[in-house]
Amino acid sequence: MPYEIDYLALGPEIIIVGTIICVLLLDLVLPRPQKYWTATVAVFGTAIALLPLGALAVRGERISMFDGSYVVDEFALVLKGLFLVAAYVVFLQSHSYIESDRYYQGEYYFLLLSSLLGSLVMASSRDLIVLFVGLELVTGPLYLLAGWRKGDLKSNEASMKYFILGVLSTALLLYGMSLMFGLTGAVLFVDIAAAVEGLSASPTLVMAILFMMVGFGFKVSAVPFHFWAPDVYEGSPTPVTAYLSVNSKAAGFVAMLLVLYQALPTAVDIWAPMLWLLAALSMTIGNLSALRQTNIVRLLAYSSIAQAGFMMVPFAAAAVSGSDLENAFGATLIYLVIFAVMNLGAFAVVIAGANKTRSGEIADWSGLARVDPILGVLTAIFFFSLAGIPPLAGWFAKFEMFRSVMIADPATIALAVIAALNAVVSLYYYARVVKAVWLDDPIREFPEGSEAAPSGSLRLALGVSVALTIAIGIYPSMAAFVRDAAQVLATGN
Amino acid sequence: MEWLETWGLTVTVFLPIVGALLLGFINRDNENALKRTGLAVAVITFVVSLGVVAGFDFGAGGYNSYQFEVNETWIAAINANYHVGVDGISLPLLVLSTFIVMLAVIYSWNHWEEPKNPKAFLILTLILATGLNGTFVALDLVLFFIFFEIVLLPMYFMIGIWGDKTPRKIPGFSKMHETRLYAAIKFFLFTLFGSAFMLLGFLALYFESGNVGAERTFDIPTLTELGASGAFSGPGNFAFLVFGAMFLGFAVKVPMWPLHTWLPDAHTAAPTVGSVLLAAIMLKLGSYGFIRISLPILPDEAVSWAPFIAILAVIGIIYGSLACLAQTDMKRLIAFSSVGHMGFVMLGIATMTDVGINASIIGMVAHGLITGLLFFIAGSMSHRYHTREMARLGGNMKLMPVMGGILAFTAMASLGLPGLAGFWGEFMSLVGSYNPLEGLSLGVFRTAMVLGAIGTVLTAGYMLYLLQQVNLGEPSAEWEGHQFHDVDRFEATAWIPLIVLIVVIGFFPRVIFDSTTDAVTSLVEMAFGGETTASIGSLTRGG
Amino acid sequence: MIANQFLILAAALFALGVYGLLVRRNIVLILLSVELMLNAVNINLITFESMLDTPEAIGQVFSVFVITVAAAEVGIGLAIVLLIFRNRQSANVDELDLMRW
Amino acid sequence: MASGSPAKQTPVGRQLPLHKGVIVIDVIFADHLVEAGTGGFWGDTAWIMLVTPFIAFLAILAVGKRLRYQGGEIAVAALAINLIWATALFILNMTEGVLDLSHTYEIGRIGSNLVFELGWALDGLSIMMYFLVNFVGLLVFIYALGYMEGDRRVPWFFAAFSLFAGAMLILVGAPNLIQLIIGWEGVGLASYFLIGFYWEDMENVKAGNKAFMTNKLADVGLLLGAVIIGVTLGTFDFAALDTAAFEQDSALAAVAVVAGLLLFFGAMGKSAQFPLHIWLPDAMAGPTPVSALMHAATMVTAGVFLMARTFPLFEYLATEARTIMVAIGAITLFAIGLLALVADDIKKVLAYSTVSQLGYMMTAVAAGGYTAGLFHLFTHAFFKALLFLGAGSVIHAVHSNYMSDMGGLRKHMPTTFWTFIIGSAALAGIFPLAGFWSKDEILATLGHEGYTTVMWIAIAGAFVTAFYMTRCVALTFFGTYKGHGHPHESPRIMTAPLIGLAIPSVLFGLVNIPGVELPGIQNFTTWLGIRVVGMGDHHPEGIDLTLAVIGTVAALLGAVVGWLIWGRDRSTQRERDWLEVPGLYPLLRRKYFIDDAADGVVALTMGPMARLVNWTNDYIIDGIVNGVAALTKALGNVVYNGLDQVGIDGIYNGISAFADNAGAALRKLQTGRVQQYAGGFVAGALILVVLFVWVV
Amino acid sequence: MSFGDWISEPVNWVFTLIAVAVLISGFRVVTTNNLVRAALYLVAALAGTAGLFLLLSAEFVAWALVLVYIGAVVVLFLFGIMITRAPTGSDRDLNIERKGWAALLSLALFVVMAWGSIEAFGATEVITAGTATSTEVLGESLLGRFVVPFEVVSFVLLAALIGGITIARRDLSPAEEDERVSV
Repeated sequence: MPYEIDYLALGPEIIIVGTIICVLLLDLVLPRPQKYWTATVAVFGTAIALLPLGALAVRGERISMFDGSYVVDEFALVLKGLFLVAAYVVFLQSHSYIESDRYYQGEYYFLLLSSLLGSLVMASSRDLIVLFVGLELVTGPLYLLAGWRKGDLKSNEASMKYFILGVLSTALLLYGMSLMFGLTGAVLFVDIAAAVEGLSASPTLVMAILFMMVGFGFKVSAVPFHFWAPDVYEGSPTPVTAYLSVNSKAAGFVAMLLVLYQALPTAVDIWAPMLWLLAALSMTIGNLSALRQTNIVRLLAYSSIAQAGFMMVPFAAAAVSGSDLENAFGATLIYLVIFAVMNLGAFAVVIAGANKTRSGEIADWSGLARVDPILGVLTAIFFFSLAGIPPLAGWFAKFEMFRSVMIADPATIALAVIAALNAVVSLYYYARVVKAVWLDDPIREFPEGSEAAPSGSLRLALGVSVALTIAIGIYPSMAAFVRDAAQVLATGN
Repeated sequence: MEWLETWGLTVTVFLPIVGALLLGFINRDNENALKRTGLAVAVITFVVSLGVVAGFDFGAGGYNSYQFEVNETWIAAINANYHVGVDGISLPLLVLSTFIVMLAVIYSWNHWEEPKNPKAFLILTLILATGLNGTFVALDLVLFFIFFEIVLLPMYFMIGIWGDKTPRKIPGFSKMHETRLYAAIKFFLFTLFGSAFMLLGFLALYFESGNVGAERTFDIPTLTELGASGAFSGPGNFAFLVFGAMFLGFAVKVPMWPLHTWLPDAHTAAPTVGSVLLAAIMLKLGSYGFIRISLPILPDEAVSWAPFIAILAVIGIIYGSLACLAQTDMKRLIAFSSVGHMGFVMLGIATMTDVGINASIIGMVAHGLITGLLFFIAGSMSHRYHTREMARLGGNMKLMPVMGGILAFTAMASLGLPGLAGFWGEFMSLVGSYNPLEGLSLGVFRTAMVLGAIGTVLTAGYMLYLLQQVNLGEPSAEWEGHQFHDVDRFEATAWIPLIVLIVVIGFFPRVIFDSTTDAVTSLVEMAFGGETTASIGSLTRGG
Repeated sequence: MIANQFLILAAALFALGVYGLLVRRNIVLILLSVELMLNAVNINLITFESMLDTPEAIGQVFSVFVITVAAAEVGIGLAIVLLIFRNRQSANVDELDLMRW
Repeated sequence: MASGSPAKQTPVGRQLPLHKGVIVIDVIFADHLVEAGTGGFWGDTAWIMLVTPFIAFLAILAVGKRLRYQGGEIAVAALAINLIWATALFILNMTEGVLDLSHTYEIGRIGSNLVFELGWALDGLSIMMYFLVNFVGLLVFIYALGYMEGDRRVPWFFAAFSLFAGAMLILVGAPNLIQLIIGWEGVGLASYFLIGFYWEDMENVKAGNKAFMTNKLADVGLLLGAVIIGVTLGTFDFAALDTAAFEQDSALAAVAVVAGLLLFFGAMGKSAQFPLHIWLPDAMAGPTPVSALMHAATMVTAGVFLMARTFPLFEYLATEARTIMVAIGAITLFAIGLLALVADDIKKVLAYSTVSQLGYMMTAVAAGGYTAGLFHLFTHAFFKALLFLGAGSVIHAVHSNYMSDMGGLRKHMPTTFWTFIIGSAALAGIFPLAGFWSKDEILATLGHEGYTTVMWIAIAGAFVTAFYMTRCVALTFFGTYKGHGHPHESPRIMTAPLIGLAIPSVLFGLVNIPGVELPGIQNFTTWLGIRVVGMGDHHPEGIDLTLAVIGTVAALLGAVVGWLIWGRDRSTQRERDWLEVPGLYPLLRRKYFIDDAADGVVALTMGPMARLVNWTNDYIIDGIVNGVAALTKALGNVVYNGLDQVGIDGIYNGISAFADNAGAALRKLQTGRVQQYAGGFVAGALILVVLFVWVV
Repeated sequence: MSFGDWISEPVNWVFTLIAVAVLISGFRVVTTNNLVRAALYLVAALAGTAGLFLLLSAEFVAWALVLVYIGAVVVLFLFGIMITRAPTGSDRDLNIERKGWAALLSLALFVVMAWGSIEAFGATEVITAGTATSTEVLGESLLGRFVVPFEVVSFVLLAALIGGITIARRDLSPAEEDERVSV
């Protein structure tokens, strides 16, 4: 039977595909010195892809295609926007980074764009198969990108670890999906939801749900599926790490939210406790492990694990206490958006700082603010924002998180207290970085050229991030619109 | 004045941070321009706040009626608004804040701790000012929280960058740490710990307000209305938990025993201006929070917590004073004295009477002026002697008579000498605790009164000890032949206003009471029902 | 034939795959184990398909996708193997522990 | 009208139209009415007295250095101005009576009716004190001009001195407890400055601290008492307090005893009542004029003044409290008096005598002798100041405080000698000098109020007083000079005040001869009793001859015995030694037969007893006080080093350290072996399954 | 249905045979000490699986499996094995020490999974052979409803291809680069 296709709705995806092709062709024809054009194309393509989003947002209606397996609604729009903007910033970060070493620029941007395409698809997927394929498209290229610094053993190791664990999680995810399919006879979320309603909480259902959550948990690097994160983050090229910690994490969350809220709203009492546990574990273990890190990227890795925990808190709590999913959902999304902004900023700072110090060891960053106060200020802004200190964006994320937890229910109160304590602990290691940069005396001479300002694109990246961080912090309504998207999804239409 | 009505507070709050931005554009080597700009901003802010005082209608009515009110939508999604305003309670504190900041800028004119960098320091000071002023005028819980937290960052950097670099053995840790680093992070963690729970409390209020009132709101006046109508004092432990959460937040800031241990370290480590601002204003945020938020919104809960607070307060008084007697470091002694004095403030609050609360407010102001001045002096002295060890000081009267004299004066003020500002707070919180709100255990509070009175003796004890160690006796041999420059003109400009104010308030406390008393009385009436001074005095009640 | 005989077989294969993944040192062998697991999934899907007999043969479609993806993964995996082998003349994973703690 | 119920509605002092011309007080004496005015101009401008000293204070600090007497003249001028007002009011009061409590000004108000005010009271008591403080003060100041010549920090001395006087005036002029407390602590502060005036020497600093702390401790009583009264009455006004007490206000009655005792505790500190007297002897560390002022008019009298101020409370309500107060007064007057016997430092002798005299006053007031106590305070002020200034002039001459360095000075410094004699006689209570009348009235009161035992103790005290004063005089002015250099009479500027004080020491007893009305002026009793309510104390209608005789005899006896012991051998006066050094005792005994009896008496009674008391004083009471101080310090150490730093702080740091170690431990999970990760991965999944399938 | 009538169905004998074969070869895949053999055993296992698919009347998938895996993947594997010059003979230390835990873990996993599916599907019949799903249906839904994933998966393959090449190839020195471009 024929399916009518709304090409505007598919606009972003199509544009990205076009960009991909352009990049490949350019890479083919351009001589090495001109390869940076691929980067430019990628950046512009991403920017242009935002336009149809605008149009769709204005149109603001819900477009459902292929028996509702592919849907473009506000939720999808918001997330696609997030993915595109984040990718845009990552591209900006990559530019100088990739140029600075002998990388395959064309292929690099091609892979990143493919991954981006995957995440765009995921945002619209309302169907296990689409979701799965999208997820694979997000992850596949990253396995390779993680190893992009081919000469660097760490990088190789990173890609290897990421790959092995990735396929393991994929296998489990698929197993779960297959069970789900077997139980419900459907892959479409709405059908699954309908079918699950009839099922009793059989062990198989539990297993199906849990194995799927393992897959997503891997993506969002939730404890105990987080082991890969620190090593991979450390080994990969920093922009890729930024992408991992923002886009791919966000993708994982999208998958989780979609499945749990669209497909399994009726099985809430099965997955809610799991989420509760994952959230609590991720926050606590992530934070505690971060305390002793000496490498700034590993520190950010653990911090992103903990942050993932924070992101899970709202809907864990809401689900556990069976109340106000929509609210919780909004909280998670807002957290996701704000986290993306400030984490990208943090990584931009790491790139810039690493350029100056030629090191990722926090100790080597001591006294950085003396040579480059502006970078020092930015470090303070992003890391304190991650810690959730007003008036930086982070506070609103945490605020929303706490707000959604405040439900008179012992379990959620407990979670709230755990979160509160973790918020305090986390401050400790975020502050350690700032301390090193501002308060400590340099332990060694900074290498040559450390006075040089970061490249234009990187500066642009930093500028975007810092502007958003402060703006959202002072006028959070900017981020609050995400709530509508949440409402769309949580109310299920 | 129309302009002032609408913009007065906003300017007072945000002018400093605008100034900070301005400074950002001035070259860091151009020290004079930096200082002048900073001073100008501080002065203007102070003047504007004076304008607010001028425009303030002291006669105006009952509690919860604020002036210079501005109420604009801010975060529509959660119905949090930019709602600011002053009443008799916050007015003195607001002015105190702008005033002290101004003096701090003047003082820092030629007192730059290492590493100098006036630009950064002034910027931080101004950001701090915004946070402080904002907290005193915020009428929206979220806004309050924001300002409450903004204060942390600048102070963290002040302590951490300009702080005391001598390594110290930290109990509980194996290796030596630089005092500044330890103190900075400790201060940060403690306060954040408190405020995290405070935030939980606020949120709980927000949701509960939705259940009991028209709509969920963070608006303090609205919540106060609800609280007064007993909306939050239903069955269940809701109120208890919320009050507890907020208690943590405020008590850390005050600080109340046993959450006080960040304070000595922070004060000792902080640069002079830092500890001045810390002691003079930041400590007040906590007690102000109690008066502005905890009491009116959860009156019944407050009443049931009162004895507990009173006990902690008294422990703080005695404990702080005793700890002072054991100090060898002048600045640390002064720091610990704050624990004692804030104990009196909290005791006043705990009585839940208008006398007590007035006592606590004037106590805050007095403590702000006096301890601020003490830290100024301590700073200037270690600036000259390059040590704060009292064992090495002594005979300062001989070397620097003027500074010694001012120190003596301030010490006397600090031990609550009648006729100086410090007296009223202590005396009246005793008055308050002699007959606290009806229903509160007389036993507890009268014991508290007696212990508090004994506390005044101990206070006198360590202040005299301080003078004896620092001011009197023969100068130790190591200062032979040193030339010490007595109080210079910046110090004088910064200190004389404080001295004058201390005396004025001492002999004419009206300057504070006229502002506070109506607001407080109506607060007490609104929150706890029934007027409470009426419970004083058989004659006046018609025997 | 009942569904479970296939499902249990699949479970067994999956478990074997996990075992291989856990104990094999050579990356290529690990990839083989992964293939076992994915294969188990395929068995599941096909079994369910013929158990439920969905109109659009969803199960089979799904398994086709799985097979394709599996192939892609093998490609990626082998590429990584080569990369690593080139750099350290060995394809043993347990020698890869530069990064820890 | 004070008894009318409308008066009840509001604190009396502020509301009664007292200042509207002459008003009638119907409560003072049952039989006849007394009229009182408002002091007119002098009354309305009396605030000058409370202000000038502070102006002087600032002025001296500002310009003192440049002046001839380094600011002394400013201080003198200030008090001179004050004295005009004081005298004027004094005379007005004696002739027509002055009562005006309307001069109060609000400085702060809490809620509806808790009001703080400052102002100045005009009634019998305060006016007497104005006069006393300013008169004695002025003379002492003038004296100090000479005494301090060429000393260090003279400007600061006079500044603090003015502060001292000023604070005292604030205190005595207080219409309410608040202002009284302000003055009270002010006096303490000034005394701290002046006692520790030579602060280069730590001893003096310590003495200052001791004085301040002892008083501070006592002030707890005053504070709490004030709190209780203020809260109970809703006002701190004395007028209100008096009225309430007079009308037996129920609420006040409930707390009267507690409040009373608390106030008394406060008074004990300032008025150096046993056992809080310990600070006073050390307070000699300051320059002599300071001691003079402190002992005569300003500091130590404050306690007695407070008791008198709040007299109605004790008279009408807190009667149970009296016994304790009397007892303490009695102990003070006798036991501490004995100490004067063994002191070698002439100022210490006088100091101990002051304490015992204060004991007299306190006993009297406590026993209900409002007039008696104050009368003694009044007279004592003059001759004690006189004595101190005399001692000062002696010290000035011989450059030593110790009587063992003096002797035979009467030829060298006649003025000092004669005035000192007068003072001593007055103090000893020899007819007809001032001391005689006041002491006699005290005895009479005690007798009348039924404290017979105490009366006898007081008489014994009179004996002791005479005894040690004689010793003091003998050792100082008779016998041979044992000091160095050539002592000579002090300059005119110092002797003039001596004379100035000698006259009142002689005459002022006459203002209150029981039953004798002097022409034109009211009886001391009468004008001192001009308060909003009657004091209701007893006044002997005539001289009780027997008592008078007994008192005088006791005094004379003391003098004679003293003279027998110390007056005899004018060449060496070695005998005084054996009071302190028993080693010489047998030898001396062999030498003089007549002495033996006295020796025996003294040695067996005075010696050991005195030493016992002295020992108790030094070791027990002082020991306790110092012990307490030490203990507190130690406690401080424990609290800080033990509890705070290790305990509480340790806990917090411990927590953080724990988190840190947990982090360290968790890092170990991250082995870097991908397969172990995978294992954790699968295991985690498996555990979750098991958990949620079988457990949850 | 009892084991008796289960075993009486001949198709189940076929199944049993294939299953045993698949299991054994699968087991050898993870246990054998020879790389090449491991690959070959995988072939066997996959072939068996394909057989099972035929039993389940999924011809297309079965043949796809055979083609894709046995035709492509395994060859790829063998290439990989060859290129990495891994010893083709038997080799003692292909496994890590302490296999016990792993065995325990996977056994537990198996138990849980098996138990779960028994719990869920008990004795549900599967449609027996005969009514084979026509490839047409498959094609319909692949290019109809599932066209998006279909396109996307092509990108997965593309990415794997290009990326794999880039990662796997030996880096040329700039000089070589330029000359190759010029050619």
